[in-house]
Amino acid sequence: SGSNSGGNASNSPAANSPSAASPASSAASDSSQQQLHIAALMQGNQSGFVQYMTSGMYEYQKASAPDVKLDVVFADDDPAKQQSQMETFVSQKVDAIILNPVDKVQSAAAVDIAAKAGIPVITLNTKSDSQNVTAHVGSDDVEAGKMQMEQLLKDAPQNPRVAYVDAVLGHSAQVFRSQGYNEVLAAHPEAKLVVHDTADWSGEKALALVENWLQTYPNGIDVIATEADVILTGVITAVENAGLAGKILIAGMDCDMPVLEKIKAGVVDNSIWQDGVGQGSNALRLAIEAAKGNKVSDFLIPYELCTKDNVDKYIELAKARNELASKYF
Amino acid sequence: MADNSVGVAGRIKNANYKKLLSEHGILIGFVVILIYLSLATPNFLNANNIVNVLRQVSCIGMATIGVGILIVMGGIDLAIGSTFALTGITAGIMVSQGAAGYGLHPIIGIIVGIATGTIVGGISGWVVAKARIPAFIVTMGTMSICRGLALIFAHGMPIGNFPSGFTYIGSESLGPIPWPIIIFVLVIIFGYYLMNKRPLGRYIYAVGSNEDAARAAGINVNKVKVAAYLISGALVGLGGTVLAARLKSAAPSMGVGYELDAIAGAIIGGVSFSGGIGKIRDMVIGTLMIGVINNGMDLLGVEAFYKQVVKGSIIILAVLIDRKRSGRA
Amino acid sequence: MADNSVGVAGRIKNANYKKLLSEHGILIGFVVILIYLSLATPNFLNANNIVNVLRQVSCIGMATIGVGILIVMGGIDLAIGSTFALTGITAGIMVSQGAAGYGLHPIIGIIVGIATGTIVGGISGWVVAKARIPAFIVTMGTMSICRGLALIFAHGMPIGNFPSGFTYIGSESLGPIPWPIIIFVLVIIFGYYLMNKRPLGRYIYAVGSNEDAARAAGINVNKVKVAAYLISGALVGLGGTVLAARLKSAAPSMGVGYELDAIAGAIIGGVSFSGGIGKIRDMVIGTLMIGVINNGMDLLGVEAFYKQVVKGSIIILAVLIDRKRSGRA
Amino acid sequence: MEMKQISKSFGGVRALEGVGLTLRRGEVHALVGENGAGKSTLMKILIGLHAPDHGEIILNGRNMTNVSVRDMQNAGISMIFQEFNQVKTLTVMENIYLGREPKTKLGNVDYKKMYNDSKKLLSELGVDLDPKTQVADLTVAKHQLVEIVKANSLNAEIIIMDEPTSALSQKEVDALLMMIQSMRDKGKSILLISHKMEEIFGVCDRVTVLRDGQFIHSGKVEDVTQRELIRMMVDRDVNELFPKQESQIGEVVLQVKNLSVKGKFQDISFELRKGEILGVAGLMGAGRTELMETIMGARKPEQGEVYLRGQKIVNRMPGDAIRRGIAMVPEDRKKDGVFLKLSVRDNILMSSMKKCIRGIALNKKLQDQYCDEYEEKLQVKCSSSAQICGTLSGGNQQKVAVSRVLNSDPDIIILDEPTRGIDVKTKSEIHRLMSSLACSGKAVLMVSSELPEILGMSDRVLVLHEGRLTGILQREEATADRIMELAVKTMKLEA
Ligand SMILES: Nc1ncnc2c1ncn2[C@@H]1O[C@H](COP(=O)(O)OP(=O)(O)OP(=O)(O)O)[C@@H](O)[C@H]1O
Ligand SMILES: Nc1ncnc2c1ncn2[C@@H]1O[C@H](COP(=O)(O)OP(=O)(O)OP(=O)(O)O)[C@@H](O)[C@H]1O
Ligand SMILES: [Mg+2]
Ligand SMILES: [Mg+2]
Repeated sequence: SGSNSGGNASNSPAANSPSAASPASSAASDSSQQQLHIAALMQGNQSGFVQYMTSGMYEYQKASAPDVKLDVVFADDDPAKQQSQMETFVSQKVDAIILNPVDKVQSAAAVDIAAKAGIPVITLNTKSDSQNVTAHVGSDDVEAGKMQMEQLLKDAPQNPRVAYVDAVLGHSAQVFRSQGYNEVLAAHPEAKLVVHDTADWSGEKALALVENWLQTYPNGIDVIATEADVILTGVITAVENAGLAGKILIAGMDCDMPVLEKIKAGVVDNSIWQDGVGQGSNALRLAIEAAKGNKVSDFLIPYELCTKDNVDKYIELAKARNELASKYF
Repeated sequence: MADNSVGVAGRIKNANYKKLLSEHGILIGFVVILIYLSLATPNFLNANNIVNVLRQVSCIGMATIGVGILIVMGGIDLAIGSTFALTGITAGIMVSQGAAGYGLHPIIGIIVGIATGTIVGGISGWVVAKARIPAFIVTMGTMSICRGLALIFAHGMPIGNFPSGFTYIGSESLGPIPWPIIIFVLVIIFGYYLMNKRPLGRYIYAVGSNEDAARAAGINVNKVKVAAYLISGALVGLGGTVLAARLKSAAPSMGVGYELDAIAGAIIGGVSFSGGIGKIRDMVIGTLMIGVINNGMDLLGVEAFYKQVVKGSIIILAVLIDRKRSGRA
Repeated sequence: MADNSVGVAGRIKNANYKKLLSEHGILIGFVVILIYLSLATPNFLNANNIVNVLRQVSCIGMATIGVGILIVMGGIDLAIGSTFALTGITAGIMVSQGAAGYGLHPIIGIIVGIATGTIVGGISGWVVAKARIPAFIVTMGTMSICRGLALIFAHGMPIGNFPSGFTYIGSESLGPIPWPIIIFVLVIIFGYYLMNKRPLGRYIYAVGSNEDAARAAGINVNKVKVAAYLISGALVGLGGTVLAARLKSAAPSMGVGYELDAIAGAIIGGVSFSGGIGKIRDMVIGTLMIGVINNGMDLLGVEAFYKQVVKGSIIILAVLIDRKRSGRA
Repeated sequence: MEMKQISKSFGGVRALEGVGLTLRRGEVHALVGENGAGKSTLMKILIGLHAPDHGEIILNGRNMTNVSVRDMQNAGISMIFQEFNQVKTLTVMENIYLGREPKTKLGNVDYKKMYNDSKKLLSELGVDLDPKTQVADLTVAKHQLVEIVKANSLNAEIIIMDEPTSALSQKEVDALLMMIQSMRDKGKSILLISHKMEEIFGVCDRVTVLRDGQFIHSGKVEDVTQRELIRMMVDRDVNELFPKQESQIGEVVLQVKNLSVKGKFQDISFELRKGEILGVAGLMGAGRTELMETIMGARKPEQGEVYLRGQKIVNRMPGDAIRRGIAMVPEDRKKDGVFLKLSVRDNILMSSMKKCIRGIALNKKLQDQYCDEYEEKLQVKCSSSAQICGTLSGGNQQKVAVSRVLNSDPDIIILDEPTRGIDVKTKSEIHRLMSSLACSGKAVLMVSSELPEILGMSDRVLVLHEGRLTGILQREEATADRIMELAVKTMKLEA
């Protein structure tokens, strides 16, 4: 497994942060007189993506910061729980906090609690409304929505009729990814939005929803976008069962392995690759820097678009990523 | 169906009417919804859509029969959703041809899925019966445990790559009728036979209605409880397995909130929380009602935000119509 | 606390022991957990962390008292989570200084929040009492309706930008004690007063124990039911408002699954689903127990997926210890 | 069968202490004692429902201590419970055969056989009931009959009957006593728990007396007198005769005019006066209970009016009646009379909570005061007023129900089978209480199936037959014969 993680490290953060390893190893030696304690507050533990980020942190800790004490907790997608966890770790006087916010708006209070106690906060993956964030690591959900929808419209027939499946309504991922969709659709007046609805985070619900859409709009939908690959699995099955695989363009986000295989098979048009492992490792890197009182700034990792043309590369990346994650989960 | 019911409404002042209604319970509310939907949307009453709805309710319907039996006995099962996930995952791991699976014969997958559900049910039942802890707490515990196990077994990742022999029971049809529907019908017949023709079924009613009396009549109450939980667990396991086959994948996050839908199906069908009362037929109608409401709203294109308001109101109204007319109110 | 309990354990063969235990219900399981956690993690028993835990359970604790009262009466409320969201949103809209809000005086926000909960409770109670539909179905309906209304009112977006006068009750302290805790204590006192010192409280027990007998004893059962739902609704509304103040924001997706936590708190505290039995004090202990378990697992750093397994097992075990020792098993 | 040195405690309460009991083949054995003496508990231990703390049970030479209910059934013991243990959501026939359903070859329930067999059983005992009726729809008396049919059908060698006649009217009681005798003649043993002297001295061979959970006496019935027996039970002399005092009968307080409820009773009119005890007699199912419930507002009358002191009143629910000073002790105490899960105190105070408020809260002292007053007056046997009502003995539950009603200070008291299951001592207490209530100017309406009670207590007797008023008798003209004649009126005409 040593070679695996090595391979992974060179695969993901390498492209974006060639300097990742060096400052961290110096961090480890600097802080020898007092062990640094860092807490990572993750939004939930049931989506693969959170696991990738978490694995990235563990991997970084193991490779570059073995002295750092890292506590990871999960908030089950409940902002109140996340705030409680924030309070818990602030009262433990940790040196820095990595916050993977459940919600952009609702995380602000939690950030402020840490700021008030003088603890630096690195937000990870989802931004926070608070002014007091030390630095942000990740990408922009609006961007992901735009990228996916643009690719779909590019591959779609003329005057496409579009549908999309939302994640849980009001969730930051839903709010901003659908904002991205709508911005693209507004810029493409020839595309018509037929219907959109939520399937929460559930493939089963998406399956039933799309089955029902296909009853209502027989031959009336050309494109179905989804805000997550967990949702996409249901859409795939519905489209396949209706014999419309390849005829209706569908897309998701996160590049889950089953979805990548469907991209290769031509059933799915695209998915968005987000470097979770890289986000996680860099968040820990910045957190250690900040804990030592060094100045840190935002670290953005752009999304990558995965289509049939480049899917093999992402299948390799995903394999490595999954193996890494299954080491820790 | 519409005609028939109008006929009934015409005879509203008939003396037998009340009895007819009280015996047919929720049927009236259901028929009202059916009539409304067939008038409101042309796609509702076509054969395709009917098969569609039936297929959508099949898996959860199996769980409804299971939990309905438990509620009749004065029990409950909150672990349905996470048992769905766990059985989907265990069955999936057996058959999956991907890296995460063993690629065993589909039959083994199905057996393992059902067995998993049965074991979970058996454990819940055993604790409920022996330790006399309220079923609500016990199954809240197993709910959490099963979700955790599903995540652990699957390393938090969705599992796909099922062989066609396995997805067959989820996606294929026997003649015009999809397999999930056929399996659901078999479950209904089994439920009816158990509850009405077997002594065990009568004991389940007796325990639910008056546990002391049942004990005094020489019934081994603990044995009845464990048996009911075993049976219910097997049905939930079957539901989870068929669902995985239907989705052609399983995720540890699957089935969140299914317990509520399953319980709702039973309760709308007139099963009483205080135990001892409830018919298999009405549980089926309750299940269909929820399925039809969901389907109907998708067909009507009710807007996402309003959907929940409409759904909630319809459920209350449908039951209201039933109880009002049957003179139970 | 640890000392005391060891003392009790020493006298285990005392004749009064059984009585003591059966009267103190879940306390034993709770104390066992407390002792374990204070030995296992040094940070558990420090004042900061205790305040932390108390603050964390406050909002849901208010709902637990509310739903506990309903369960004693033979009722239930599944709409707690979505009522939290709805009251948070309505209160938030009143006071928010952002584009989505009216920027009214904080007091108005608090009143509107509580009123919203009261109205929701009143409607549920009225339907339950008048139409005699099972509370499970009615509140499942209101659960869906409230969530929809929260989404509609907030246009699907979280609301922030609360004035400090409003967030005061959520974030500030009176001396060393945070306001949410003080409010929770007031709610507990109110609950105790209502259930033990007011005729209405005794009527609630009577209705829960035997509705027919209550009617025959001259109690206006419908009035009691509506009153209980109004009170419970007000407490849930208060909880939702304080939560929004604590989070300094409200989101329509807030509070998902809170009903289960609130109900669990009451049931773990020994409230009986069949009605008529349950003490305010034990509901509080049940609430604290869930809070302590959640907090303890974060402090112990239990691994993510195993956490759920551990949590589920602890809940069952804690109740098991209680019931076994108190001779109820 | 022999039980030796049986002891049993519930929590702190000692229900039985070293009690022994011997039952011989082919005898009817009476088990008597005050309410709460431990009779029901002893029987529950015998059939395996409770495990004894000490002692052993020997059946035909075999030790049968700590075996299951099913084993005891198989060994030939069956029991008719005092608190009806029936599954209300099942039908009569399913209840009769619960736990031992006839089965087809496939192991399915054989409903046809069940129906035919239970029909036969019911008609053998002269019970007019469709086996497919839901038990929930039965009246108290029919419940009791179904229990009896069930016990009889078990073909047991030993049949235990825990106050089987307390809810029956004279006609059924006579039939049951006949049945007991014929069973004895077939060599079966019967253990009969009863508070009624005429039954003990009428059909029983031997008698065992318990007091406060202790064995007092066992011997032939011929060898004791009624007086001695009562003395053994209650440890003092009690006059079983009803101490009816003459009271000042005043103006009409309640007037019922042409009251009808379809299918239950028709066109009933009567007056109730201040200071009067008006007895209501009739056979089981005559509609007495429904009439009382209608006056209370628990049922809606189809036609007719009720006047309270000359003013027309409409009670929409029992709460209205109680506010107007009319209160009732219901017949089915488990269903309508007591809160089994609540404490004795809550039960006694439930109809008069408002009385206990001082300022803004319920006052503990006042609660205790009212509670103690009635606990004492009616001698409720409980460990404390915090004891849960469901753990009281049957008779004591009845006392609690009566206490609750009296505690609401009614002017008009309706008592539906007020002394059902109450021991001789307390029965005479309750009668004394009724008398003194009447003397203090209250009006009492008493439904009873016990003729001696009706005859002893009533100033006037109102007789119902199948929902119709067949006569109102003055105290002087009321005799057992006269009442029975009116109660079975049409039957006589048909005959
Ligand atoms: N489950 C229980 N818990 C506590 N005490 C109990 C329980 N069951 C019975 N007892 C007590 O045991 C005593 C004997 O009760 P039992 O029912 O045997 O009396 P009984 O002789 O049948 O009286 P009755 O004539 O009123 O039916 C009573 O004091 C009663 O309160
Ligand atoms: N819930 C019910 N459902 C159907 N029939 C009922 C119900 N309750 C009572 N009845 C019937 O109504 C009639 C009158 O019953 P009621 O109980 O008033 O008689 P009663 O004179 O009080 O006699 P009892 O001594 O049995 O109390 C009976 O024929 C009885 O079978
Ligand atoms: Mg008894
Ligand atoms: Mg009667």
